[in-house]
Amino acid sequence: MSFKEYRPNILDGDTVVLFMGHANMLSLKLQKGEVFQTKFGALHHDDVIGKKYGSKVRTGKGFVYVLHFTPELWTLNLPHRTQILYATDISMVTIQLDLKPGSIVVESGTGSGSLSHSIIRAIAPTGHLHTFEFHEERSKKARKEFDDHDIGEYVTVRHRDVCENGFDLEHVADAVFLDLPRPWDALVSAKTALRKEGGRLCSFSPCIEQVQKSCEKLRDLGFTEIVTLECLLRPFNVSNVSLPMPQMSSMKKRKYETDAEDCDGATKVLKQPDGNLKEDDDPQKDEVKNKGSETKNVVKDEESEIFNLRPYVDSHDAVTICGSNAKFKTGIPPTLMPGHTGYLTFATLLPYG
Amino acid sequence: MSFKEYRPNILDGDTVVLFMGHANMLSLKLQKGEVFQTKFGALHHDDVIGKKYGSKVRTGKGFVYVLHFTPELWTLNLPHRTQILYATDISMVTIQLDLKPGSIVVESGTGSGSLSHSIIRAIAPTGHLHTFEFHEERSKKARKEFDDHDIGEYVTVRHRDVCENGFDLEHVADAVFLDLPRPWDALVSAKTALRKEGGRLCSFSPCIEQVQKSCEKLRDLGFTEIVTLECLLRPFNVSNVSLPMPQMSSMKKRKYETDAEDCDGATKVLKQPDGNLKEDDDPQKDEVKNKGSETKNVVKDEESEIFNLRPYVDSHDAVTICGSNAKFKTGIPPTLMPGHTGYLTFATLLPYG
Amino acid sequence: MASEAKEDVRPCDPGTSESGRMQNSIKEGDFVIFKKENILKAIQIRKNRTMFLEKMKFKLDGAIGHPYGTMFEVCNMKLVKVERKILNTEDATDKGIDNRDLHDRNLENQKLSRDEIVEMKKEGLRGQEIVDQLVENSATFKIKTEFSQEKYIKKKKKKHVSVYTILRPCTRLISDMYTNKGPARILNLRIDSLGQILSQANVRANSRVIVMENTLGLVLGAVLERLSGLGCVVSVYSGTDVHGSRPAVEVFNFTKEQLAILHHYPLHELDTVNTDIADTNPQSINTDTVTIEKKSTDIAMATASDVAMENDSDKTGIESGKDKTNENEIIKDNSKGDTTEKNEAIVAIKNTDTEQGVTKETKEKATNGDNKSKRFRYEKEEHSEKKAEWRNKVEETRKILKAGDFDSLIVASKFHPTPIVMDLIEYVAPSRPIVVFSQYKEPLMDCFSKLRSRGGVLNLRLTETWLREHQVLPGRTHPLINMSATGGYLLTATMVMRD
Amino acid sequence: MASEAKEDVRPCDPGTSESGRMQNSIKEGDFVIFKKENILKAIQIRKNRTMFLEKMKFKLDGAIGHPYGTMFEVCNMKLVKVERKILNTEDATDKGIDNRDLHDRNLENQKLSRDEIVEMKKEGLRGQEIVDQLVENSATFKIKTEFSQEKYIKKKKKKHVSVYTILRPCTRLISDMYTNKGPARILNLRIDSLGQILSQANVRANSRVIVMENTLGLVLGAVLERLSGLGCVVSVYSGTDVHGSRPAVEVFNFTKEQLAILHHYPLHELDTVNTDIADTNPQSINTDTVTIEKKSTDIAMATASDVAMENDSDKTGIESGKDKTNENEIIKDNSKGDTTEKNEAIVAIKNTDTEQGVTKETKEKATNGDNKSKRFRYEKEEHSEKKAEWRNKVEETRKILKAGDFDSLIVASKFHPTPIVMDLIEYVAPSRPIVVFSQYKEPLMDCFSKLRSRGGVLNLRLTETWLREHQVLPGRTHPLINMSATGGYLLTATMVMRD
Repeated sequence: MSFKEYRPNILDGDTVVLFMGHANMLSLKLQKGEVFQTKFGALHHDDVIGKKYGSKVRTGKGFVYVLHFTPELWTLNLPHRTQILYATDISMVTIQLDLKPGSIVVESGTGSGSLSHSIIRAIAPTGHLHTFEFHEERSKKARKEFDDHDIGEYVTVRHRDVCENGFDLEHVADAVFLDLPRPWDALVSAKTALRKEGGRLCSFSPCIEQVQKSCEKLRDLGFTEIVTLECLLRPFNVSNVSLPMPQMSSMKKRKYETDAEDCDGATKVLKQPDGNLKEDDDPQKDEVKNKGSETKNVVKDEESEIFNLRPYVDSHDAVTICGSNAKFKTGIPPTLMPGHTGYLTFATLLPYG
Repeated sequence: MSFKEYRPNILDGDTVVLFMGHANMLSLKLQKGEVFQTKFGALHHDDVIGKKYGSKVRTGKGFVYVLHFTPELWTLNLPHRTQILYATDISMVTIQLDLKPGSIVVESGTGSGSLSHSIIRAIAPTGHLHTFEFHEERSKKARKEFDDHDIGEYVTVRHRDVCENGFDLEHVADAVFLDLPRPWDALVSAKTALRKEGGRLCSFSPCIEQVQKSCEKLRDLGFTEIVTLECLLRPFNVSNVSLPMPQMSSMKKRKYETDAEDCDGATKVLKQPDGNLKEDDDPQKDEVKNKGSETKNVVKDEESEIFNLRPYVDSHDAVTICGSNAKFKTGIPPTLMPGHTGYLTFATLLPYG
Repeated sequence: MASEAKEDVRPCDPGTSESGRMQNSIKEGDFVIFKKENILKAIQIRKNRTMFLEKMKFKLDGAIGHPYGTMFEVCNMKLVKVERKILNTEDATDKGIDNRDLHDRNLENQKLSRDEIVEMKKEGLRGQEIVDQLVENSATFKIKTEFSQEKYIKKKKKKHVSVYTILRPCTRLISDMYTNKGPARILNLRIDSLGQILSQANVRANSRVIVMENTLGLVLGAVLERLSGLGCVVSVYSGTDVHGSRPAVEVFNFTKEQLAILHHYPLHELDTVNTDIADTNPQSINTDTVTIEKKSTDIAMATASDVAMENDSDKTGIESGKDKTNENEIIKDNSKGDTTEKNEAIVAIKNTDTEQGVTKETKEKATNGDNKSKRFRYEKEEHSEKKAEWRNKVEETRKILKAGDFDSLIVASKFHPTPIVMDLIEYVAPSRPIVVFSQYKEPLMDCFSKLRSRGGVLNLRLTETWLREHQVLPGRTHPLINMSATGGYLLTATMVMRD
Repeated sequence: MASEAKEDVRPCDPGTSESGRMQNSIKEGDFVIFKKENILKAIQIRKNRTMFLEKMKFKLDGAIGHPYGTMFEVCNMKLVKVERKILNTEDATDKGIDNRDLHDRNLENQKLSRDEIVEMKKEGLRGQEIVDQLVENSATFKIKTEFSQEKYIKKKKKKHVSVYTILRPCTRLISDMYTNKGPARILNLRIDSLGQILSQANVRANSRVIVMENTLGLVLGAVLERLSGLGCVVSVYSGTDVHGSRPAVEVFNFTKEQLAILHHYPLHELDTVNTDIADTNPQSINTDTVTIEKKSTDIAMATASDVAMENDSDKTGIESGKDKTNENEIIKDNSKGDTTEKNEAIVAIKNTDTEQGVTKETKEKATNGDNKSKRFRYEKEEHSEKKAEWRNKVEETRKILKAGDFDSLIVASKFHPTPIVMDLIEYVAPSRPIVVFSQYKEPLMDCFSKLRSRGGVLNLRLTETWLREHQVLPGRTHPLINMSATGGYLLTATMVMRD
């Protein structure tokens, strides 16, 4: 396993993702001869080693998929040493900091390394990440993780309180990322770390008061294009919904019922596949259920017909009537979604000096 | 015209809404013998007077609809003396302040009376609104408007700086609404205005700093259930969209083209109606166009078929293929939507004393 | 900046008038709302009635006579008034985020065991006393920072102090109650959407409103609250709602006079509103043979209604598979009971935290105690009489509906709304608003197109709203880390005369 | 809180290494971005080239040799370097709201007439000097509050000081450029969606990526930027894009080496990627008769491609009626020109504020000057040669595609994506991500269902993102009063082995 490149076959010692349904993944380090207990029974490491990444592997009572890690999957499955940044914010940081191979980036704090993996992905193999962590323990664990993940060469991990002691870097960085309780204390040193030819800076803060102080300091230091953004992910559960047609006449009732038989094929109720792992598992299902807010009338999309181009004349209807039901495909948002992670403040340092 | 009740026929002296397409409405006070120039030609007031509300009236080159005012239409067409609250926030304020007939409400400032009309709608005929305005001119205009609108009896308009001099009301109100630059200065007096049996309070502020100060003061004064909300309206332009199918084979091309002829009827391009006023005018169209961001491939929904319950077997498809096009109905959000109006802070005063 | 301002005090200023005000104290028979942060439960106050709340069991008697807004603690299975000062668990509590600097969470070192705490509760110790004991027995409390001490106390209070504020029900609180419990049962209708329905439909005193809803009565009750006994409401109900019953409406504590403006009309008779037969012989419509005896028609109708109900339920069952919802069972249960029973059902909805639990408890209630015999008597004696009464009321409502010229139409239905809307707009006067709510966008897009094709409808608009709540605390202000991702969709429009 | 911390400096730390860095100064031939607040325009620097921007006309020569990030003012039709201190129109400007206390807006009482100001500009007065004159001649400036004075100056500067920062193009700026200009032309792909595409598709150096896009090259350019010449990109293009040209890609200033990893493949040949014929005789596929002479096949193919293009355009014309978009015309224009011409087209896109204007100017350019004869020559001499070259490249790409095992698939197409996705996923290796973007939700719902039916796809997810910008100013912090209501929808998934 490597975060530098995909490897086709799973090797002894690799850390892999076991996929057992969405929101049901875990990270496993393989070791010859070992056995791991999943909720679907025992998984023999030896059954995994040597297989291609993306393979389906038998467990005692079912099967799991074994996936190659990506920074996104890592973010979902990493050991939390701190609060972490998630994929939506990470992708915004990466694109807004203009990261590309060759970029020199400064990050503080390293935290659980969630963002670090994505930064390294964007800047390798010619760039370099200088990441700073206040806690020694975390800093050591991050160092080890980067090495284990085959990306150690692209990152320098420093244990250092940057608010107190600065970054100790002079005009080397193309971009600086700050996730600190008091980011404004690190801004002078951040400016020094940025190249004189200019660069980009991002500060992530959960509270608006932190943002206010940071923006003021950024303006004082001559940063321009200071922009504060929030980015929220709204997922949709794609479902086939059948709403009953209203029975607006006692007379018409029987007719509807007869009609209904004609289109039973299109209104199958979800059947569980034989295995425990449903390949058609969809993002929100589990969550929605747990929160007791499952909406009614939802038939899972289980159409078995293969893809075909079927000409059909009257085609613009969002809803079609089938017997006593109105049927349509829709994307149902979950009851709850992330409402806030933090404010992302970006700024540009133009060339100077 | 009255904001107290609907009147079936349009009378001389009524102020009415002329509807000439969405986002193209205006307010007109009728006077026998007068002529008003619309962009569709002259409208003779005499052609309007005596008609039923909701009638279509000829103008020189077309026609307009004449509508009865509601508080929502008023909010869209009132003379702006200040920044105003719009319908989305207003409906939130009304429901969160527990307004109903009989409620005694205090409002400051009166501003352009946008919210006042909705408050009065909710509390009449047994409740009363005490509204306070800092500017004498505005206060007088509001008084006259309420009288003209047949709701004068439900409202007391006071010209007064409530931050300086308080509301001068003791334990009479069920609810207080504040839209002031420094709402915290009015909170002590607002508490005094609320009944000792308790009540609800709302403060509307555009900036978070105002909210922070207000919340602190509310906590100090013993208010509970302090909640700050934002409510944003996202409209959808309902449209029939035809996306081209990709031509993934030079061989299949001719076949697609033949198919396409079968369903031409379903893919009509928008035709302008003969009259100038399109009844199927939809909310965002004008705006979207003006901003130069009209999305392609959108065919307006001009299906002439009347409503019918048509049984159709394969019904769950969101998209149907018609010849060389994929067709579907969708709701297109505008390019721009209101991103912020203000924060609504609500609080409860529980009984005391 | 007029320092002493002129005041335009109107002669009719009712100012401090208290006329028509509701009594301020909790009395027997009132529906009240118990509230503790996000937990809201409605119950009708009855002497000696036992309530279950957060795994506690207690009598309601202690609340009677106290003003609304009073806080009570459960103590020895009774409600005891609490002074507000000693607790303030609610405000100034950080609702999440930025705990990155928190450590040592497991180092509390509490000398009291969980069993000892349970024992203290059994002995009737009040929550505050338990918290005091916990502080006393915490090895680390004294070495905590002031901020940490405060946080510790708040956390413990939240866990051990069961203090509820008893509030007078209103649209906002009833909406909050259903939303916090699981908004699927009210079609994911969020309070901002509900507020917009009322505004956009121009609901006010003296309005004549048609409502077709399946939100357990939340929308209907909200409309009735805004009318307060002035105007007219026709509630169109489907077969599943026996005689149009709506549990949430009960909770509003409407007076008889306020409810007198409410008329029910069955959905499956909409096709016959305008038939001539209905005018001449209102009892005989909706059957194939017109010359049928009155009484038997009534029974046939009633039966048809019941059957329709069961069929509908079955269909729902087929469509949603396992999702046979509890509210149906409760309503069914209600249909066989009297008013008291209905109220019990509402309490039952609120009594447990799991949906499964509701069903179980409701069933227990239905088979237990003296209610059983009551229901039996009712079934025998009042059945046909009630049916006849209901039939007469439907015929009255038919006339009201037929007269048309309604001021607004509100549809918030579990059914596909288009046919309902296309039918009911015929009874709405020109220049009047209609509002259609759905938890799904597609049915409203369909309805939008059909209305546009029909013509005679202006200002067609399909919208959704975003509702975002903020934590506003010194130095810790940010939007809440979770938000509702959907509050449903609204279709609004204005009717006009057709060519 | 280590005051002097241990540092784990790795031996391979490149630290201050400058190897492989781009030159920092603007040079002839560079594409650059002119930026002034929300106005962004891309142009290729050429000596003596005239640029039109905000109704001004000027030469670019003055920029050459200055570092990127330098600010320039237009003065006497030339670019003149400006010190950054004197202007600060951008920050600390209140972007709206809470003007309720503003009055007297029309009382400015400016002695200078509009004509006089125009005259001053003609005379070559710089913006700052004009603002100074305006202040001097304002009757009310001196009696304003300090805050109002500041606001007045900022407003006037914004209007009269035409200062542009010249920036090095990058994905962010190019995305901003198209978005501010009218995001419909890039399918309403907003920067947050673009950022997610790159992340979710796990794009990185040494990746092998298939891209099918109709975002003028924005997505393709962004992918190439993240690869920086390492890896492999197959860009599948439709008939409307002659030889896969993508205007935005030019703006990135990729080196020849960086572009060497880019391969083009025509959409309408996807059906023949795996045919055996292609293996044995790559030149003769896609015709009914296999035994056809090589050269004529090439021409036939090329013609077929051109025809397909025209048919596609026609169809688009039919569907969207009047919406025949400008970018098509520009691209068509490009197809007849050389590289210089293409660049001109990009400038033209940016040169005016109205879509109509673009068309007009482009046409003028196309028919004017010495470019004409160049194009003519090109058409005569290079036509068949280029076609043959192109054909060979397609065959090369066919082999690459056929080899399969790509690391990701990105589709951001103006076509219905399902058939494209269903075809191209066959070339993606297991355990690799795919990302499909659409400005509409429905095509992605369709694609979602089809992928689920197919199987071999995990973690299917349909999402949209909300992007909200905040004004953060002392005492005036709030979200911006306008926000983008949509940035498109994303379907993401992971491929796995099928049973």
